[in-house]
Amino acid sequence: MPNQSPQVLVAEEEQRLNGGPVINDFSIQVATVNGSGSQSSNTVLMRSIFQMGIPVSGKNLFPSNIAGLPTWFTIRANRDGWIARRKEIDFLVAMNPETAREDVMNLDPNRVVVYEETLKLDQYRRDLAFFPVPFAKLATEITPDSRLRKLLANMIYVGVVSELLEIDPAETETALTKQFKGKAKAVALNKTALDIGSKFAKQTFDRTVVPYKCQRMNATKGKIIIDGNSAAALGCMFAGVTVATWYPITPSSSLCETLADYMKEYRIEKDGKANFAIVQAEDELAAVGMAIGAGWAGARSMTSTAGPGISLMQEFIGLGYYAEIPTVIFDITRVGPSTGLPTRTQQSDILSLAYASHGDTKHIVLVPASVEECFQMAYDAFDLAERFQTPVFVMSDLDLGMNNWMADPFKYPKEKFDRGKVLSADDLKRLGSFRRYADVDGDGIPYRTLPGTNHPAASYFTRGSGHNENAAYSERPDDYKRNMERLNKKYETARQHVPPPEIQYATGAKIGFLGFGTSHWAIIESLDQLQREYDTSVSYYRLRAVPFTKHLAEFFERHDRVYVVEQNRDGQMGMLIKLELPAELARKLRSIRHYSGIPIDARFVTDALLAAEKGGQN
Amino acid sequence: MPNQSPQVLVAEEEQRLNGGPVINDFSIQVATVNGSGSQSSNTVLMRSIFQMGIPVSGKNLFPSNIAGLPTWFTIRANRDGWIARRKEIDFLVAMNPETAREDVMNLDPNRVVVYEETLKLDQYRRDLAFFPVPFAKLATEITPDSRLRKLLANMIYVGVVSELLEIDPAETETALTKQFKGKAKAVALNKTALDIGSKFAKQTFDRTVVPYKCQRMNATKGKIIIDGNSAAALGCMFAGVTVATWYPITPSSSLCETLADYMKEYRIEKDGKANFAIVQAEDELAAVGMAIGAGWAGARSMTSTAGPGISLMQEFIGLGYYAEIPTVIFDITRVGPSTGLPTRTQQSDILSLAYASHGDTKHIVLVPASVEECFQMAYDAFDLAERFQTPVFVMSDLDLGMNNWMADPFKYPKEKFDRGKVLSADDLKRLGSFRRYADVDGDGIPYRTLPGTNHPAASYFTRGSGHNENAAYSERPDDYKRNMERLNKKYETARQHVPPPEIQYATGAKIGFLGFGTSHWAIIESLDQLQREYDTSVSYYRLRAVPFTKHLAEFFERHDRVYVVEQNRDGQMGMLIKLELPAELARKLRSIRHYSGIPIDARFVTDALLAAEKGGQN
Amino acid sequence: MSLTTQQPPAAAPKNVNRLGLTMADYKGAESTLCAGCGHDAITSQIIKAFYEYGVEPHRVAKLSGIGCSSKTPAYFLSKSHGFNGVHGRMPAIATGVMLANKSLISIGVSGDGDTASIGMGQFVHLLRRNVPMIYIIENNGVYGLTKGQFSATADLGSKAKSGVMNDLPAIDVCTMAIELGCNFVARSFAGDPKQMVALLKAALGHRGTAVFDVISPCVTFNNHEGSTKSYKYAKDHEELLHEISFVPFFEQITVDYSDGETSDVELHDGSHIRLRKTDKGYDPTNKGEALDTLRKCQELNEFLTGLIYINEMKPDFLTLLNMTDEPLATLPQERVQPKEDDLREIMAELM
Amino acid sequence: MSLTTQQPPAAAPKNVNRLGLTMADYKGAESTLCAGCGHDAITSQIIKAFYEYGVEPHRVAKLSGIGCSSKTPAYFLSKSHGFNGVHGRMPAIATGVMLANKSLISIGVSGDGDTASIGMGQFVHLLRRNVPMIYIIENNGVYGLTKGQFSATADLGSKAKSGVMNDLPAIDVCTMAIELGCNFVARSFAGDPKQMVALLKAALGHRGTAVFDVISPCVTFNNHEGSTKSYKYAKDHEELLHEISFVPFFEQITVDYSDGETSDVELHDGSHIRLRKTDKGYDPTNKGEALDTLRKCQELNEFLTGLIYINEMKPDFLTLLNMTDEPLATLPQERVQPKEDDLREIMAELM
Ligand SMILES: Cc1ncc(C[n+]2csc(CCOP(=O)(O)OP(=O)(O)O)c2C)c(N)n1
Ligand SMILES: Cc1ncc(C[n+]2csc(CCOP(=O)(O)OP(=O)(O)O)c2C)c(N)n1
Ligand code: SF4
Ligand code: SF4
Ligand SMILES: [Mg+2]
Ligand SMILES: [Mg+2]
Repeated sequence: MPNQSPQVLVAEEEQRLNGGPVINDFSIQVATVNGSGSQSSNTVLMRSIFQMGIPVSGKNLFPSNIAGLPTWFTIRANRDGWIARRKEIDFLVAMNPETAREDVMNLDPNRVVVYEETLKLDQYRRDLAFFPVPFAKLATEITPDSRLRKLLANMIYVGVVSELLEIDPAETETALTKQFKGKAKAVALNKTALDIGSKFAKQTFDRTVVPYKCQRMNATKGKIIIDGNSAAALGCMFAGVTVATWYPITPSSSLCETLADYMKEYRIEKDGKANFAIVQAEDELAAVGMAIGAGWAGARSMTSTAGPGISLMQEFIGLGYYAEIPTVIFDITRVGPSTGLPTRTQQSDILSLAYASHGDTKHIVLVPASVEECFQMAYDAFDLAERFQTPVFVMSDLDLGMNNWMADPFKYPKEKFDRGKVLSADDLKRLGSFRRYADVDGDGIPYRTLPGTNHPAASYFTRGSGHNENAAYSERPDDYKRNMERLNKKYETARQHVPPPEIQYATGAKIGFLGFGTSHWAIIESLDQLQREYDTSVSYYRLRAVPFTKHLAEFFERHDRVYVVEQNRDGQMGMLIKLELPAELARKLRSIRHYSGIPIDARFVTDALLAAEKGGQN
Repeated sequence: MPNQSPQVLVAEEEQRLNGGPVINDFSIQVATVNGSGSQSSNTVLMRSIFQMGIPVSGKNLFPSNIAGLPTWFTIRANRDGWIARRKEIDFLVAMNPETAREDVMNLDPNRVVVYEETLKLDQYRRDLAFFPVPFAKLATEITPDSRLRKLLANMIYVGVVSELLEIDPAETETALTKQFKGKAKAVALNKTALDIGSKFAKQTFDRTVVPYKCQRMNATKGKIIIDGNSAAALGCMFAGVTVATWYPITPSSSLCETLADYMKEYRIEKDGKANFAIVQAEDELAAVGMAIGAGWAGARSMTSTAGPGISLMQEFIGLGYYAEIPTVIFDITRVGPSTGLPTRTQQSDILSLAYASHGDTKHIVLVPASVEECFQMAYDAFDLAERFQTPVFVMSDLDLGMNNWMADPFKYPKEKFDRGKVLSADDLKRLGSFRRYADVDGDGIPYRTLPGTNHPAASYFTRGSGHNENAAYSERPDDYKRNMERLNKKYETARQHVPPPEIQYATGAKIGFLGFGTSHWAIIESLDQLQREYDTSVSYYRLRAVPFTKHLAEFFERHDRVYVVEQNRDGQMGMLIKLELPAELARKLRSIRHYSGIPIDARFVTDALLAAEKGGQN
Repeated sequence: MSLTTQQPPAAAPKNVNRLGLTMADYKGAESTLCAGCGHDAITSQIIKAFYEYGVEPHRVAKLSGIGCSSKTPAYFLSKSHGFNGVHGRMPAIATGVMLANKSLISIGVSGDGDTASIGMGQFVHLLRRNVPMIYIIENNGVYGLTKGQFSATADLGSKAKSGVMNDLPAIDVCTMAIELGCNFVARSFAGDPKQMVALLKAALGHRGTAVFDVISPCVTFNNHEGSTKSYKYAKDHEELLHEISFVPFFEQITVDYSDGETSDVELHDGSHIRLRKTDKGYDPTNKGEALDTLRKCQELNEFLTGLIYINEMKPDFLTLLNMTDEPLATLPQERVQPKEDDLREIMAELM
Repeated sequence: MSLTTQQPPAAAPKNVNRLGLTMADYKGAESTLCAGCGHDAITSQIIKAFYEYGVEPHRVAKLSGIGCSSKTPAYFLSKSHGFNGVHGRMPAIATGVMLANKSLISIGVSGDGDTASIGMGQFVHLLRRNVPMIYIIENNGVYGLTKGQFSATADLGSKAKSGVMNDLPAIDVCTMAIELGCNFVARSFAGDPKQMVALLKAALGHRGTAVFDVISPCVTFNNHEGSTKSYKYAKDHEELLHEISFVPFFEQITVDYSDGETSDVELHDGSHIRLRKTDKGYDPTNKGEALDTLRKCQELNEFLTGLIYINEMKPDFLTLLNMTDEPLATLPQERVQPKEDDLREIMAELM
């Protein structure tokens, strides 16, 4: 957690602008159209700030199409390390004629606008600082190729913005070189564009008018920038995944695509052969079916999808639960229901995962909040799936999965894999026989053998229909009940093995937040706001897995009201919690919900909490 | 509800046998193998008792295969009208060599066994009344055809049992004639078998040894016997269903199969053409997709399935919810998870239905408890689906759907269909235009037009992705939120339109039962047991739909503890209730769960309640 | 598609069709696809064909799955109802729609991913049933909307932009359709507007599933060198079966068609398709020849365009179901609710 | 199926195979199917073929969907692992199993409902990938387990027990398989044990998906007059392509096979299939001929049995994936977890 800055009495934003330049605390929004190649420019801009040692985050708000529609990329730089979304934009780069007017109208007073000169945006407002730039014209100086010119205009704005924000040109150049690594021609061209931009700005504008400045600090040293899907892919690779099956869907596709890239680099053996298989399936039913087949046969298997895929996988998930087959399923959630808003973020698949499939079923769900946890929980999921012989979900979201996040480098996992209770031919020689679904150890987890095990007692028959402890077909009521009760016990055992919550008890706090996943970043900033602005201490419970651990009740016991913060309409995690807690604790549960598809921000959380606390505290 | 008999002090069962013959209160179990043709015999036997005016129910416990495996058919006759399953068997007909020993061993003392002589079952117990019959030999008297002989042996036991129970032979003959209606040869053959059986019994046995007797009474006059799936099919037909799509699955297949039979009889127009379409789809995804397509185009459409089908339909259900398309989905539930026990009963798809599909979704679920309600709710479901423009579920179960139940004849529905808010070309002429997803009436329900409507303003575009009130594509956060909030409002509106609960407040009762579906029959009998045997008054709330109505909180307010009785492991309806009630009421919720796949019985409910009440009442 | 029997207006004014509608009446919302996308070219030809044929917009149901291609129904015929369903399951929706209202003219637009990957099962069964509709596959060999992964129609050896080679054989939707009994199978190319319009009109005159596979290059993800679904590759490897022209039922057949160079096929609604044979000579009513020709072209990496197979004798699904003539959707209660006596009779049976 | 390379025991004792196992070692639990069900006949031939071939039971994975047919893996090879999954999705499971452990020999048993109705999509894509496995369709034209509804392989005009006629065309899984590039396609009849065993052994010698469509009458729901999948109908309409015999790789080829009356096909594992031509003369390595022959028989309502198509040159899916030789499932941690330095390198890249 970042250091908390000293308490201030009025809303920070207005204050800042009146008291001279704001150092390392601002947000930039680049408004453009997708497919216009601005992605690399934005990355270079973000990286430049990062390299100056300033904490930074980048969020891409993009449409569900391929090219030509409005897209907004927001960079937040914050000296205190707050990297949640911030609603207010300080510095707008208006490149999209279609939205430019609305983009400008939405700004608070005294903000900065860099824009394509011909859009004449200064006609709309008098209370903003306008910086018109003839991007198209400047680009013609570099190349006659019109397609290339469009791309280079993007790098020109990086030059302009860098100059105005006083970003060290050396850092921008480094970032640029990294971005186009190995492509000398692209580096050279883009460097020219960058220089044209900064030169133009230097010659044309008075940069002291811009109240936001970058100053070198030391808060990012040794850190990496990565998106959650890549982090999860690395977690899978280092967990020794051997079979990955998937079907393309936003926002999950990049998980398996990145995995494939890394695996080709690090998991090809000396003889040129792959020690893994990655298969693009024909749909999600096939993807999860393959993962389950592979898990049954002993591979560390996985698949990755989003809401619609989870819906399609329901039947197979029930088979995995009931026949007890390990596999790992990533759900990178987006806005539902149905196709919903496929390129917007939400945490609304919780119920679909926790009780996935018809009949009595309950599942393990890991919920990462950071890219570090995407890595670590992806890794852990394989151990848990094999330990508990069941499908294990990792529930990330679009915001975490597809955006770039700053993080400490991932730690190499040194433990031995937990491959679970698998009996080898040697074990069987010793034991003579085994009963596939018997609860030998009293933890609800049975033993299994893998197909191919060379021992006459190894084989057993797996089915999604009724079976007894010997895996023989059975419709006997007592066999059925015993088995279902053991499955329940297994789930109970899992409570002690899933990642425990992170809890922060604020001294004297009567109220607490409960959050999970990406809501975390808004919550911790809100904690700071509440402390500084309202002198209000709030505890914080960060849930990291379903089923819940014993800590949950304790947290509720120690507070009068617990605000569950989540990004969905129905308060789905709150629902799970209500079901779990005794009623006298459940009554303390309150709900803060943000579900517009835009990442939740701290001010929303703070305001919602204050309103609720004011509204009546029973 | 049947009349409650006078209070008795000790458990009824033992009592009965000591005090002379037990009149009209016993259960018969026929143990046989499936595919052996005993179904007709059992129906004849059940009908004979029914025709004597005695309340009766029949339950078939059959395996998930086609022929040759153990099957038990149980008939319960009860003068007080209790027709739930009763655990104890009074009269066993042991026709299956494979299970005969176990069947006999499971009986309480002093019970009656009719059996194939050669099985020598009298060797196993001394405390039962044994009636050996040479079925095979007797059958040879009728025909040399060995396959036919096997079938006829079944009718011979009907003759034997009728004689021993003193069933009026005229009634048996009537029942037989009805059963083989129109097949004179079959009637004659079976009549011979029946006579041989009763003659043999008369000549060989002293029927006064049998303590169970049938005596004519007047409790079934004017009643019908029907299974829940046929009743639902009739409900659909009288609701004017026009498109029914389905994929075979136990225990739901007979719903659409019966529907097809009835429709061919009553829904073919004078010119020989059908005013309906029934399509066997290639799977459940297609079945529900067709139903949704048809619902969109304006048909009263439906599909029917069981748990695995519900899992497969999840994606389409979310589309139906979000794009607001009416259709009716029957889930005739069976034992899950996965394939589970496909021929056994359970109520375990509740969560899968109530929140079906990824994202924030909530659905209307109707829960019939009786064949009358199967008829009525099937009918109502079409009105509700069109009124609320959303998929509506009817959740029945195997016990209700596939077994024969006594009932009052169904009442003809005289109301006009509620086709919901559909604008015709004339309406549009008047209005000029319409906005597909606008909440004009403040109830959350928008207006729609049907494809084919001949007006230039009629068309709109339906999608599962984000849309605004005009049905135009939109990714705007405000459009999305407004729409989702309207959907929520629609769900709230539905509370006033779904079938309300049936509530029975017992005077002075501090505790209550909450039940639904087939658990009803065990609960009402348990209420009687508790009253008679333990002088305990218990209230009863029979839930008939999700979402819940305002009555729910009231019921919880008026009692200290409410026992939710359900047939699943996880107490799924209790979970829904917990989520709905304020915590101070939710704390009163207790759970009684029966989930072995065998229908729940009154004694189980009574014992569970007593144990819980004893165990600690806070 | 059983179409209106309206007569052509005596002296039709210019720039309107026989219904008096302009081309603008057949347009839709503005496309949000990439500039140059093959799908947009197809959209234009749909607009043109429906305009020229004079289809009543309110009788059309536009259906689709999910993908760039599946978005296009929003871009034509804004006066028709449209339904953009879920990925790969348009056939089920289309079947339901046609059951509910047989008087509609369904046009479905799908992608190769939508049809040949996730949607294969439903596609097969739609064909087996012969549900009356036009089914267009905007075939680019990739998943456009999810950014360029290979689909199941990607050709063996085709190169992705990243350089990765596809090593699985392509599924040929036309072969599949013919094998499954589909009685109208055509293939065209987004770069050949004239052929496309003729075939679309023929599809409108047909009753049954009309499968129309259109090679529709994805300029963003699959139009590079090495791709076998690029504009260039398609142009270079097109194997034209015949010149095709269309004579609608409401126009007099004037030209003499016993001429050896052309042959005529009469469609269900009385329209005519006129085929001017190329040097090959090709009989699209011969199933065996159709399949053989497809196979041979496949082996040569050519792609065949034209009307590949047609059979106007096969009954469609709705005919098989022997449904009443009016749309089921709007039958009045009196017709679909049996009488009180009927219920009484049924109850008596159960007593 | 790449099989063991063990040599045959020098002088094998009677009633044991080359592994020294008896027929009993290949049996399973007692069948619970109806007496006389075609599926039980197939079960017996699987037992026989695996016994005679000398397959090591522990290397076999038995896979299935849901249905009477799908139950049968419980009735053979009880010393092998079995997995009875969900309805219609066995292909996905099989693919996963083979990816996890390429040394396994997968035998899948499905029904016509399981494969051609709900499972069609997965079946098509399994074939497209050419996943190495034996895929048996126990084809009875009905859904046995749900009591006799028509499946998608029910023939046009076939009568149900209730008298209802099927008015949709049958899907021919063999044609489908060949079109989709499957390189081993055979058809047989539950009433012809000899042919079945020979074809099963050939399937064992093949590498790739071996599709084996067996007409397997359902005595309870589809064996009546008017059914086209009854024992009688099948016998009356069988069109035998050739007498077939099998010479396993471990037996000397003794007979001279240049004899004009027979032809020999060498399988992947070195075994041989010997075909004694019937009067027709038929080359199962010719795809066009195979498809034509199937089509012609279809038109005549005959059903073709024998090895319909074979192509031993096509690579299977695992080969295409260029996977390491050992089963992925049991690779040790050291091999599948990159080193600490690798992570450091990756992290450095991201700084
Ligand atoms: C169930 C489901 N899985 C995955 C997706 C993601 N998805 C959207 S479009 C698409 C592929 C579209 O490809 P194609 O049908 O060829 O259309 P194109 O974009 O190429 O025109 C996929 C996989 C989805 N929307 N739904
Ligand atoms: C998802 C799902 N839908 C439906 C069923 C019900 N079901 C079980 S077996 C079967 C059909 C089996 O037919 P087939 O594959 O031909 O096998 P057969 O019994 O004829 O051998 C069906 C529909 C199911 N188990 N799962
Ligand atoms: S991505 Fe490809 S298919 Fe999609 S709109 Fe762009 S060019 Fe067309
Ligand atoms: S129902 Fe038919 S398929 Fe099933 S076991 Fe009986 S005969 Fe075989
Ligand atoms: Mg495509
Ligand atoms: Mg079958």
